[in-house]
Amino acid sequence: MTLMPMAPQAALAAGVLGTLSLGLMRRPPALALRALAVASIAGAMLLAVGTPAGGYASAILLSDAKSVGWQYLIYLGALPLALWLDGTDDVLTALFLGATLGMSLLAAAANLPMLFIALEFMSLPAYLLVARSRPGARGLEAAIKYFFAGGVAGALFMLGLSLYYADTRSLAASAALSPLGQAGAGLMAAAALFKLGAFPLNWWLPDAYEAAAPEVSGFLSTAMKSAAVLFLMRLCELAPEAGFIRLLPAIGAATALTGAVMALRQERLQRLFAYSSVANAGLLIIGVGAWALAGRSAEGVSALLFFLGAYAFMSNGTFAFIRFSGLETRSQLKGRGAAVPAAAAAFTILLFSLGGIPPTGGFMAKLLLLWRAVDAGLLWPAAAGALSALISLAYYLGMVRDLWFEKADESASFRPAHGASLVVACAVGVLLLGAAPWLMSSLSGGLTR
Amino acid sequence: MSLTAVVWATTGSLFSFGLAIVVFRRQLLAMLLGLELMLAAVNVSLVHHAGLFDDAEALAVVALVIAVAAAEAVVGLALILRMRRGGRGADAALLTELQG
Amino acid sequence: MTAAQVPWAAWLLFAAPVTAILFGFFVMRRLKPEWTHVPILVSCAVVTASAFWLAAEVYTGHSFDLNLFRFAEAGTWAVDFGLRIDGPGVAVLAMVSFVGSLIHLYAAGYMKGDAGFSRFFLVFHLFFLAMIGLLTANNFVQLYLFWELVGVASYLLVGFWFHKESARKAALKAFLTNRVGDFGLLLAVLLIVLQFKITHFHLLYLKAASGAAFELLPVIGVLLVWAACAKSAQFPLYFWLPDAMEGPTPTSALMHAATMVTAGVFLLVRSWPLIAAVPGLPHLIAWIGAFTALFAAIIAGTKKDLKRILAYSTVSHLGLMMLALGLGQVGVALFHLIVHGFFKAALFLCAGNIAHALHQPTANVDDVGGLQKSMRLTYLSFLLAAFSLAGVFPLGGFFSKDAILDAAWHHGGGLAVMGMLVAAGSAFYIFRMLFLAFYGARPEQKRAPHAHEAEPILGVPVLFLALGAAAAGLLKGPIERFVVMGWHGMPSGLPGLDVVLNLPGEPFLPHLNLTVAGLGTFMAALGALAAWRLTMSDPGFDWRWRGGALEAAFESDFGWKTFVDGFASAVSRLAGFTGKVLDKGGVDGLVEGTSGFARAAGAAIARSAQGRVNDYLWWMLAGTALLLGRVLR
Amino acid sequence: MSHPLTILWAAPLAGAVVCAVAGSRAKYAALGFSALFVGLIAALGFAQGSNAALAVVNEIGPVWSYGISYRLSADSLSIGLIGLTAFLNLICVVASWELEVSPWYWACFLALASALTGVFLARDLFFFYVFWEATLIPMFFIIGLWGSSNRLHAAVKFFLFTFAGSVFMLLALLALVSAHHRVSGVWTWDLAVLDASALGSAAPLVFWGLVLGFAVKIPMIPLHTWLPDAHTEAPAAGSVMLAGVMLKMGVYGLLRVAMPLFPTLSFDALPVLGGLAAFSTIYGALCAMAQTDLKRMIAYSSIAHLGFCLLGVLSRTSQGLAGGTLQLVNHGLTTGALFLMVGFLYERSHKRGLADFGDLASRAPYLAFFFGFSTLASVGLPGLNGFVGEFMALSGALAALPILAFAGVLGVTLAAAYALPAFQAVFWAPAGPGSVSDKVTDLDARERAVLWTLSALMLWIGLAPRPWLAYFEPALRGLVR
Repeated sequence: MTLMPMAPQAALAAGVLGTLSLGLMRRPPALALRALAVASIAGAMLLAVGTPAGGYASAILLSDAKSVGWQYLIYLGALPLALWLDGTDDVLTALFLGATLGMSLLAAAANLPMLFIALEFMSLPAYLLVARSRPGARGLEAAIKYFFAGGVAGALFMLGLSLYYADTRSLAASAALSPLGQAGAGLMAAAALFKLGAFPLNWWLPDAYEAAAPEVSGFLSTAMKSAAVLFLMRLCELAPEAGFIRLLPAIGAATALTGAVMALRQERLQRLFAYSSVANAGLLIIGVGAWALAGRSAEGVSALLFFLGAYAFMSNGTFAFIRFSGLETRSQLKGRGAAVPAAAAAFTILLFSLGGIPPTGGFMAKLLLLWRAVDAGLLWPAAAGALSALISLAYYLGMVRDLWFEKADESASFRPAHGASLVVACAVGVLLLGAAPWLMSSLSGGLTR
Repeated sequence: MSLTAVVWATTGSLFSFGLAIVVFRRQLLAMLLGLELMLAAVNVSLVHHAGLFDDAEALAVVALVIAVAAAEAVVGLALILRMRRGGRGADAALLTELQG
Repeated sequence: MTAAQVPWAAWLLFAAPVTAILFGFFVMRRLKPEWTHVPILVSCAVVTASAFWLAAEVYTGHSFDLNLFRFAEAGTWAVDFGLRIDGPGVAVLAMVSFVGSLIHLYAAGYMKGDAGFSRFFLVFHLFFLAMIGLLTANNFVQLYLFWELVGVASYLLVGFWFHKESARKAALKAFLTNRVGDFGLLLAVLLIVLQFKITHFHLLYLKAASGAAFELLPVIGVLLVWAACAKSAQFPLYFWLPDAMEGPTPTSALMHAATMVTAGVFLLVRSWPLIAAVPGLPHLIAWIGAFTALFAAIIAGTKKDLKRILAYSTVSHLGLMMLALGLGQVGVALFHLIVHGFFKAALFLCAGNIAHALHQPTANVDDVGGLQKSMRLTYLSFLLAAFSLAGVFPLGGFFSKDAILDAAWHHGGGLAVMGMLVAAGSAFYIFRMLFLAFYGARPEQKRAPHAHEAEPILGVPVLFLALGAAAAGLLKGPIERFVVMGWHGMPSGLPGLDVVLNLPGEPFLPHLNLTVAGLGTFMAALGALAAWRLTMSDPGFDWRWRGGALEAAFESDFGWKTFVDGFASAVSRLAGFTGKVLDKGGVDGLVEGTSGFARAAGAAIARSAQGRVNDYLWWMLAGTALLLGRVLR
Repeated sequence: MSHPLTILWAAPLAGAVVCAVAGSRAKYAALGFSALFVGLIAALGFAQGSNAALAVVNEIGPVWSYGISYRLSADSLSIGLIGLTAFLNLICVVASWELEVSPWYWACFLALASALTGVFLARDLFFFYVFWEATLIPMFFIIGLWGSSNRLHAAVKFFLFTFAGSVFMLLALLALVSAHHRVSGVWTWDLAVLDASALGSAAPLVFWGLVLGFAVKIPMIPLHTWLPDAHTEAPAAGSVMLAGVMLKMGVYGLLRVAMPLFPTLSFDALPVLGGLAAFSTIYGALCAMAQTDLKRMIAYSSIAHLGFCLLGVLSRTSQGLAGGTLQLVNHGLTTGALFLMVGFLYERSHKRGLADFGDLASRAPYLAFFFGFSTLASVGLPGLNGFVGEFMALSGALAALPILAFAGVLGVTLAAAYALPAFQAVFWAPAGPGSVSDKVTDLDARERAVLWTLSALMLWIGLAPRPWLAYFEPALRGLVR
């Protein structure tokens, strides 16, 4: 029997409502809240597995292979945060589930207005999530910056949509585009690039990721980034003739290089990983460009999917380590390897993977992405991506060096909290993805054939 | 001038005016108004073209945009109020602790 | 001819020294280091016997040249090692083994009580083995192998007393100069392999004799001469030999007089057919030889240290051999090489005895005097060897030097005059040394301690050598026959070789020519008279010119030594520059710079937005505008 | 054994895991596994030597996704280099027996040996690249954790420098695979199947991308500045493996990947690559002359020696290839011995400067003998292994491009100019005021045994190189022009 098409989204909506209703109680039971959060995410994941690819299509919503694949990514990115939430703040849980719902709606969006709605549906809770996740004024400041930047981006999108509509009469796919339509498509692309964190529209991102709690940053850098990538891909599908597509490799290259260079000079860990996520966004933009320019082949999709899957493990893993170890700056990292060997070893594997060192998943991800770029003839952007990986390796290796080779200063207090197992799980995930070619073929013809 | 040209003129001017407020004003509240102004400008153009192309779906979009603008205003006000309650006033220039 | 037919003596030549060295190193050095010399002296005896036996074989026409095993091979490129026992080789081998054994015996006495006694003998015998290998090699690569081994042995022996700063400097200078020469030999061997595809001497002779034109041959010839000049201390690269006197006297006697330095001449003898095929090259060798002979003879006459006088004398006599070779007289050159080996070794050992008697590593002209009566035996040996060097009639030196002067005379022109001057010069410096060391008490020398005669183990070898030097003239006949055996009657085991070869180079020594002999003896007498005049009859003269500009000129070999030191310091400055400035600063700076550049770029971008919301939004606007601009174009 | 080659690289890896968990008995496990590894490679080598049919042992696994297939093969070149890896690994384990180090020290060395074996066995370019990068991780930790004073900077610089080269190599491989797919419609990374004609005009770009990756590893002159830092800061055994085998990966890459794929391009590149190689022999020697640190001097001498290997290999003549390949092994033995002895000196005195020692010849005669022996071998004294490789490499270079050989021979001459003064400063010159010579005791039995084996091999290759050359010959036959 075919499940209701929007079952995963429905599960999440139920989760949001459940959380809010639990909040009505004088002392909302923490355990129940936690269980509800995890259940709704897990439920959505299972339901997504059940929905047949291409099983449903309407003017507004559709469920094709990409939407199912991206839902996996979104829920995979969201799961760690669900596990971290300790159920004390019901509003935070509701905001989190709301944002996840927005993203999964975006995955299912068919036409441009639905894309805009889903974009806002996931952004608004995100602003509050950033503001509320950690006590102190920094969260608020970051949220405000994020809010106004998001607002402008939303406005640009709508302006673009109106121009696009005026030119093509359609709110969805279109063939030829006059300059007016091209301008419209360009503006819409700007909104997508803003969400992804492309240079120079990404100033909000480091502040947001630094101010938010590490696990929230993890969620934003994985789930939301995947949604943003799909948002850009949908745009490319709906407006294949748009002029901005041929600019994507250049934008991606610039983003990758600036992200890496900026991360090189960071002392605070969360801000460093924020810029690292910008660098990876740059690679993704090159990937989307390569996919769009090479006739939107299935291999392009599988490369992007693999990259985002590996990045979900890596980013969530690194932010989980920060949350677990409570370390905030690189100098605090010095010599801490011996104190927490298992977590530190897992963190080292994640860092090697982020740097693109074989035999990790990160290496396979970068290899597949650069492969698509080279195959699409984008030699110079691929070289820029490779250079950005090289620069990024400088600070990843620097952290490994701080972790293991330096002497720890005993004066600073170091009380790691719980959650090391999550870091180790992510590291294992990354290693498994490293053996992807063998895994894929033995699973005989997975999605990425 | 044809009606469409007039519509484009108003939309363009309203939008750029809103954008100017957001980018150059330091008052957070004013910036919030700027945002709403930009979305309103877009509605003008959408309504006109919906009528021109006799397409009800575009009108539905206008309604949705208004709803989204409202939601945005709610979140924006919530944040700005938290700022003022924190005693730091609603001046964008103060928000420079996060940088680099 | 197959490997089985090789006479056992040839195997013994190598087997004896190798076993002696290994036995010495692994057994004697641990058990009884002071007896290390016993197995080595036995091996010397065996080698000398084998050498003489092989000489007899060759004398009766049984010389051979045979490939023993394939050293290295890659596709068509191959290098074989083998043995070549022929006239010139075995003649020099006989001299080397005989003189070498005597010097080994002498060294047993001379080095007794030295801390590194066993180390000395092991390296000394390693040199002996290397020299045997060099003389019996049948191709250029094998010769190069032993050529370098000889260089290393000389480095270890000159630097034997390594606690002395001067010995270390001299050893390094000797080795590096030899390396400069080996640059030429290595390149020559490589070019030979490139040009001819083979390296066997005899097959190369065939190719050279075939008269075909080989465009690389001139380059190969010049490089071989360059290598010979380094090893045999000829003009441009001779300066290492006088400093090599820092080594113990047996080393100076064996290596830097009789054997090693003759390797350069032997190389030219071995590659003579190739060199003769290059027009003008022999003439160049002749002029280098003549100039070096005269140049060194003059300087020898001014030196203060006994061993330095003999060192410059060796340089001079090697020049004479080169002169003879240059004039095509291969036989004469070989004959002088052998005779020189005898009398120069004898002179060195006498100098060693004197120094040993004065309990100093080396004797200075100022310290010695009037030893005639106190060291009778050494005086007698010195007298015989000195007269032989000066070319006094019945002694060996007369015949070999006369032959050279005869060849030079017949060539006429500058070479003839220089030949005569060298005759005078060599008589001058050897008689000056004789008078200063053995006759009359110089007023300034009185403070010299009482010298006593050396004990028999030091005296007897010297005497034998001196007698050898005296009787060397008799070897004239056999040497000619050996040289002939080297070229013409040559049954061989080499593949594809059956024709008997007529190679260039005059094997026979010129007959006695009264005018030349008379003129030569007259010049020698003139030299001796001058020495008498300047040392005995006018005692203060020898020291009058010291300290002046003249002495500075003589000390620095007319400025050549300062030039060489300048060149050496230039190379080390270049190295310093490359190492420090170019590599550390330049290339590494560039690398470290790139990380600095990345950080600077990051800082620049960071400055562009100091966290203000408005700047963020402004940047977004600019970005979107840029995007639209590019999209609409 | 169904998968001989897999076991070859898996055994040391298993050993690494065992050592990591073996705690106090880690070094015995390391010794056991190293000996096992030597046994395995020796068995395969002899089996291959004796039976011509086994000239190339192949092991082809299934084709996985993205055209990647698990494909290993071992011809005599691979077996030779793996033999060198195994032998030097065993030497390193024995040489660092007395060090008090964590179990991870032994684990890193075995992991390094396993990754290196992988590089020499891989015939699928994907696995070649994965093993190529994987070698960096253990060496990074070896330098970082057990290096000397300035190890932090050196470890990161080493990793980044090599990664920079290999990242562009990866792009070149990707371009090659994509071009092949565009022409034949098949995704494959198999070295035998791929051919570079599909690249057309992009061929030079791809070729130079590959060469860049290999040149950093060899190292060629402008890309060499990581070497002195890495060698100076690495522990003794680390330097032995780094100089002994890791530098050879670059030349092996040229021989196995770049030259077969781009035969014409690699020969046309001779003036540039050969020129750099010849220049490096002189440049390395000059820089070595200027050093005051013993280990840095030996590091620069490695640059000069690898210059000869390159000269021989690039000349594409039979003697050049044979000489260059043999020089790879020779350099491993000679420089390995030198680094070991400097390590022994450092263990005893924690000093490496030339001025820190003096008069060691009388204090440590055995050390003096072996150091002198290895120095002469590295200077290229005929009769020892250095000469054979250099002579044949120069002979090959002369046949290909004479000017290279002239520079090479000048390089040989300069070699003595830095090696002997250093030897004299440490062993012959009297002990200076600040010297630590009194701390230097002579070699013990273990150290002497290690050096005797290395010296015996140097003498054997020096006097009778023919069997060694004959062993490598079948693998190089295809590359001769």
